[in-house]
Amino acid sequence: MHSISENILSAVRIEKGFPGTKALDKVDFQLRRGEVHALLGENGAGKSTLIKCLTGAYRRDGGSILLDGVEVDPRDTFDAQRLGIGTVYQEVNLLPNLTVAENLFLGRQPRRFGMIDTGAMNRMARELLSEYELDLDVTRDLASFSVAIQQVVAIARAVDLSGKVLILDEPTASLDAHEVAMLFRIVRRLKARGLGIIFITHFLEQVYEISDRITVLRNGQLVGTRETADLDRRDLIAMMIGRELADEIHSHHASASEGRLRYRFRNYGRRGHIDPFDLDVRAGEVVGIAGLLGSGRTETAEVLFGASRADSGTAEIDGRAVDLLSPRAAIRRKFGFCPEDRKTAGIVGDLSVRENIVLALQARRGWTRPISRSEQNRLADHYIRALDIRTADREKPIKLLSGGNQQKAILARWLATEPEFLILDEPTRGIDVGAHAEIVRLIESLREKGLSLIVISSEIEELVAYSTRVIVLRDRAHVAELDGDRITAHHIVEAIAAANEGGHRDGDR
Amino acid sequence: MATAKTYLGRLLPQLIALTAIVIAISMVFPGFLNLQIQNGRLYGSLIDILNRGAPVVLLAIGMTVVIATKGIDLSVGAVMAICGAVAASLITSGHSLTETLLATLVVGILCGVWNGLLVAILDIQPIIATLVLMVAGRGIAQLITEGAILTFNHPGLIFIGSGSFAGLPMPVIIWLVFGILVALLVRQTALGMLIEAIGVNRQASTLSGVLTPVLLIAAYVLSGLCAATAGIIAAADIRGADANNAGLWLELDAILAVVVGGTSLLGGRFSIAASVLGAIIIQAINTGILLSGFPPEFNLIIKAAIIVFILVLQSPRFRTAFTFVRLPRATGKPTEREAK
Amino acid sequence: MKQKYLPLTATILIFVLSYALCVMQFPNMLSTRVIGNLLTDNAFLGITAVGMTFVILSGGIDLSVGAVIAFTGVFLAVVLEQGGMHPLVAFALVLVITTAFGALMGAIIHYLEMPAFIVTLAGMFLARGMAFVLSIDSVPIKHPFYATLKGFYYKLPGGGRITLIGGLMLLVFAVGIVIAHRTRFGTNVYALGGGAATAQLMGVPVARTTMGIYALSGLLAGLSGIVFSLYTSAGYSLAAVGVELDAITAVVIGGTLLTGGSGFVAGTLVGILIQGLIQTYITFDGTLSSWWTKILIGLLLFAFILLQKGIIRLTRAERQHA
Amino acid sequence: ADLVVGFSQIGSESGWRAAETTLTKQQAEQRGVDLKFADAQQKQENQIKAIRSFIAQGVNAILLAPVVATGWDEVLQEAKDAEIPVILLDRTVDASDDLYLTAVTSDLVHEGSVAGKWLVDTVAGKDCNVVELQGTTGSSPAIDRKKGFEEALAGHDNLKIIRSQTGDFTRTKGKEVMESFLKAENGGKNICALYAHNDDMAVGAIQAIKEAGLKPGTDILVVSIDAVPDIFQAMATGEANATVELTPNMAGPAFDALDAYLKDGKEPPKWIQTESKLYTQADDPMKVYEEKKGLGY
Ligand SMILES: Nc1ncnc2c1ncn2[C@@H]1O[C@H](COP(=O)(O)OP(=O)(O)OP(=O)(O)O)[C@@H](O)[C@H]1O
Ligand SMILES: Nc1ncnc2c1ncn2[C@@H]1O[C@H](COP(=O)(O)OP(=O)(O)OP(=O)(O)O)[C@@H](O)[C@H]1O
Ligand SMILES: [Mg+2]
Ligand SMILES: [Mg+2]
Repeated sequence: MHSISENILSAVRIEKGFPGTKALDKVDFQLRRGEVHALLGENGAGKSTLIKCLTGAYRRDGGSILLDGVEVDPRDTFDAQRLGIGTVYQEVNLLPNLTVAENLFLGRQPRRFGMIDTGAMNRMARELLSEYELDLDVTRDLASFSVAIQQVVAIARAVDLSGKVLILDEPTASLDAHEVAMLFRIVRRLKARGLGIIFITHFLEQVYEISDRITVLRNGQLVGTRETADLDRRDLIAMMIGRELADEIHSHHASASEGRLRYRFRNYGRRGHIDPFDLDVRAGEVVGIAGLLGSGRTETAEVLFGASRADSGTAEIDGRAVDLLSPRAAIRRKFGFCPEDRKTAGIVGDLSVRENIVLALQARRGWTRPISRSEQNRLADHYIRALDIRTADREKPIKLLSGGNQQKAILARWLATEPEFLILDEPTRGIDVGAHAEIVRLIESLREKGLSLIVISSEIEELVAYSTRVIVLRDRAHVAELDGDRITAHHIVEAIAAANEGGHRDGDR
Repeated sequence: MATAKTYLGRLLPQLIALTAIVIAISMVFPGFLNLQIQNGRLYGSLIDILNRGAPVVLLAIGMTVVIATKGIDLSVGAVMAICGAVAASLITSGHSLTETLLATLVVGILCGVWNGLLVAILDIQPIIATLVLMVAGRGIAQLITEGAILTFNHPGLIFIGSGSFAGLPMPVIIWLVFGILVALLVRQTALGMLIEAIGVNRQASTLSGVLTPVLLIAAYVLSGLCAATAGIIAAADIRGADANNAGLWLELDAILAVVVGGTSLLGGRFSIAASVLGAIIIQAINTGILLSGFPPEFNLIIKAAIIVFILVLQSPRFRTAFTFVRLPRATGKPTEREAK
Repeated sequence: MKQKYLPLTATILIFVLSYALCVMQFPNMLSTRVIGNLLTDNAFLGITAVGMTFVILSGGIDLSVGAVIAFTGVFLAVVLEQGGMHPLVAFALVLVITTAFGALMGAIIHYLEMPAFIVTLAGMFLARGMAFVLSIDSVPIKHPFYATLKGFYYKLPGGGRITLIGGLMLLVFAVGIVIAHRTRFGTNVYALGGGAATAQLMGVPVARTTMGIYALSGLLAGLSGIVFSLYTSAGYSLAAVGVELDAITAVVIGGTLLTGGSGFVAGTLVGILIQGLIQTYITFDGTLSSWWTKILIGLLLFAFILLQKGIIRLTRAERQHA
Repeated sequence: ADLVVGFSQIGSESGWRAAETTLTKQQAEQRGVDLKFADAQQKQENQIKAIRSFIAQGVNAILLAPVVATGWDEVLQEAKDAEIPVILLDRTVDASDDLYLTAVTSDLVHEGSVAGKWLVDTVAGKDCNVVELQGTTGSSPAIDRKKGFEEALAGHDNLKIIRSQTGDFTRTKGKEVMESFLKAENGGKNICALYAHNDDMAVGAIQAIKEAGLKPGTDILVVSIDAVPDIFQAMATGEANATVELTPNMAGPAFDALDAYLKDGKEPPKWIQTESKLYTQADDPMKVYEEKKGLGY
């Protein structure tokens, strides 16, 4: 019963090339009124590029765009917004130095006598956010809120802007289940109002939960569009990666480790960031860290790595007291740390993939002992192959890689240092199913090699899969520890929920 | 071989600009390309350009590294004045040439350490941190010379300014050696890459274990050292330390040289060779103006026009517009003019 | 109080403290004369610093303002004395020219993706060069209208005066504050400073805003040039050398980050007053040699920055302990 | 001290200026005057600020070495209203002369013409191509010294200024510009004389001439203005030919006039002109050098 005329947005033979890459090769795409359309594909398939072409953020090389059957040509994102296309781009794309309200209403602030009516703007902002169960001080700078809250604000802004089409490029990557559920409620409401919604994600459960149709891209080409109901998971994955995925993430957790105790943190903490905690990590152990957004997971990781200085407690490695008060000190002890915010703390954008991969190793060796170019090439090629980093070549500036591939390159940076203690903060965020499985496998194999790992993830299933122990955080304190058979999704959720009994969340931490 | 090719490719715009300017000047002034041997050294306008450009070349070498770390060093002109004054006062008070030179270089290094500490440890914005020394430094230089031009007659020190070696004026030899040493230092070790990493993303570099504060300080120290050398040359050239005018506004010329050399003021990728070429281009413009015989009130306008022209030719937009002669709207990136 | 008002508060605090210290040493510094002078003498610097604040907030820099001031003065002197134009017409004309000049630099910065530092440096050469071409001599302006304008002032008890140009500076600051915080343009300026690429994705008209910012800076530099020509009754091509650095310093002392995106127009006013205070103090002291003057200015600049950092850090730490 | 005098100095851009400052301070000390010194860092606005501060402070008199001739009416009027006499040093201003007590200056145009006249007399009718090193573009000494020199040359068709560029009053630029003059004029063979607006540029140029293999003072005549110590050394070795003195002791006559005025109410003449004395190699340059050495040049 869907006819062509029901298409609210259609893109015909969109082409886009970058030097060395054909990011989009004559891609067709149709979005119907009142549907949620999942746009899927591996990292670097061209999803974000397609979005950016549709919204005028990139100039497309060819093809045409029809909105409501009329050919349009948004020249920039402002144009697209005027046409009623609201977009959340990949990575948080708001301005940290503006207030929440200003971010929400940038470019369309309510005015009185030509002046911005700040009072009205703040009121509207509060109203808008109340739909998302957020009660923030909207006059504070966005930067003072957690990544997750920023993400919700970005979504709220896009939804508010979308008169006809809403585009969400991996909006749920840094959200927890609660926020995802809330987002989906809003998406359903918009859908009922007849909007077309494009949804990009790597979480297949979410695809099946919310989407009506699925379009898959691979290597910049259209693989096909299907009704979600008619496409089972295996076929979908096959469409995405062009082959069958060998084995999906196994859901039984790894057996408890017998390795010797290597890392001992006592009363470790930093005032105002994370309450003092005790932590023991054995060789060959993966300690998963679970908790709600802003519960202090990232802060735990940063304190352990010395990225933020611990102001209480002691650290011991193999029974000897050590100080880990700077990243360098930690790296000297064979620590590694993949930060959560890869754009500001991870990638070194203008440098090549090769240089990004060798950076930590080189830093540890010191500047007087340069890694020879051929060795650099070997390392880079090795990890590009091993982690399947999709890049035209190793000399491409890393900022030009797709988000997921950047993440893999940073992982490679640490693997190259052959660490013994690896802290991964959301390592699978924004990574496609195939790569996701690979990273989970990688974590397991690192553990088997005797490494100690700490992994932070918002995906509880994933934590269950590889953790030998799970620590649950609440309000910047370690509140529960699960091991052995108690590591199940159910127990983790329960521990978090117990923590969250009060149900307060104001984001104003 | 492939690297030699990319290397040349990197320098191509600067080489083209320089050639164009040289051709333009020799059309206005035919004797421009003449070179002859006189008093045992090469003599001619081309040599003058290399020779007169020495201070800016040296400053640009240090400035390149500082800019690569996303910094800027406004104090180099003042440091030149300080170091010239120190050298002159030491040599006139009877110290040996070696002592004088070493002490002067140490003073330059101290200036760099000061700037570096402000930037790396106190976390003051580079432009302001170095402004402090820019303002106070000239005062310090004048304090040393008491406002006068401190002249000296030490033949060894004078030789640095106007002597020659292997047919080339000493200043040219010095900056050639300096440039090659610094280029080797940053490219044959890992320094270059680490500095670029800091300039692009200081936080990520620190998290990767790069010793950011030390490298930042080192960059300003190098800049101080270059400025000290430039200061010695400038003083030796006129056989006196002119605290009031030595290096005055040269920091702007040095920054300009770095930018003409294609290094971004936003930090990251840098090329010493390109900056040296940039400095030579600027000196060629200056010398060309002097040779042209226009009245001096036109100097600035001519300079501005030529620089704008070169920069427009180099601008990424202009270049893409030329390589993709197709629709100009089919350019590659979104506006990646990240303002930070 | 919000975190972001900290630098501003710190600056104001420092100003008040140091003024008190000065008055303790030289009671005369409390006279209305000194206060009036502080406004009048810094009027042209203040006006151009407002423009500079916008430029720096957007993450840019404008090195051309000093040269534009000189150009404006020479242009006015030449058209008034040799062209016989009425000053008001000349003012309008020169403001159009400097605004267009600023907008042109903005356009080059945006469309050719060239760094502001260099574009405006070339702009500085060009503007000063144009001033030289118009006249290398300093040209006195004897138009009676100038005398009329200078006749407007408000006499304070104790011999001080709030002059027309001092008042104009305060007005420009007031308007600047309104533009920065109460208009879409103002928010867009902050947005650019927060990240041009992000701002672009969020639909900020980057081209228009960039041109607007530099046009505003050009306009205010022109206005500042008019004020300067009123102040000195002359046009001189070597005037206002290095004013751009003074303006940048004032902006930064006022708590604005050079990386853009954070700061206040009001802070710049305090920055200007602090600089003026330093100078007044040095003159009152009157024992410093030329070089000690420079060294002291540098050291005081350093001390202010350090104090500001210290206050901010202390307050932050306290907050975390609370 | 019972007499407080404010002194607004331009800055310290040259040795000559430093000497003027030194001498002014010396003179004040000798007379027991409390001198309030303000350095304007070459900026007129700073000078105006300084004068206003002096007025606010209530000094007894003000010495002003104006950076530029124009733009002083208002602030001088303020001083007059406050009944503080102002004495101008080394340059006059473009304001009505009842606004200041007197001006102690040399005549910049006259200096240029003294130099020009010396050259005219020295070449004695022979053809001579002159190159000129100007001061900072737009500064009044540059404009006036050029004008005076050209006036002296007028009517002597044997003398021709073939090249004229700015050397910014500095040695470095003087040397650099002279180098280009030499290259542009056939290795210097076309040049018979150099006229520099100050001695510092001449000193730089002399080095350039020597490095080009020519003999300054012989192959190329060198005449300049200021009479700073270093040029006398050059004259002693025959490398420079003549210089016109601009005395840095402007404060002496100024204080004399001020004393007379304050004590007896005696109005000094509006212009106290200092001598523009010509020194040549015949004037025992080493002796003059020794005399001037200690003056803080
Ligand atoms: N500005 C650019 N310049 C050059 N190449 C680019 C640029 N932007 C993207 N690419 C390349 O285009 C391809 C598609 O990237 P895109 O960001 O669209 O992938 P994606 O499907 O969104 O991946 P992910 O799931 O990892 O976000 C990649 O190979 C990437 O390297
Ligand atoms: N008061 C605050 N001031 C500034 N930043 C804050 C404040 N509170 C939280 N943040 C920011 O919010 C982030 C989230 O905090 P935390 O690290 O505790 O969360 P998390 O559990 O890792 O959750 P997630 O990283 O998924 O948001 C922190 O990294 C910190 O940058
Ligand atoms: Mg993407
Ligand atoms: Mg986190």
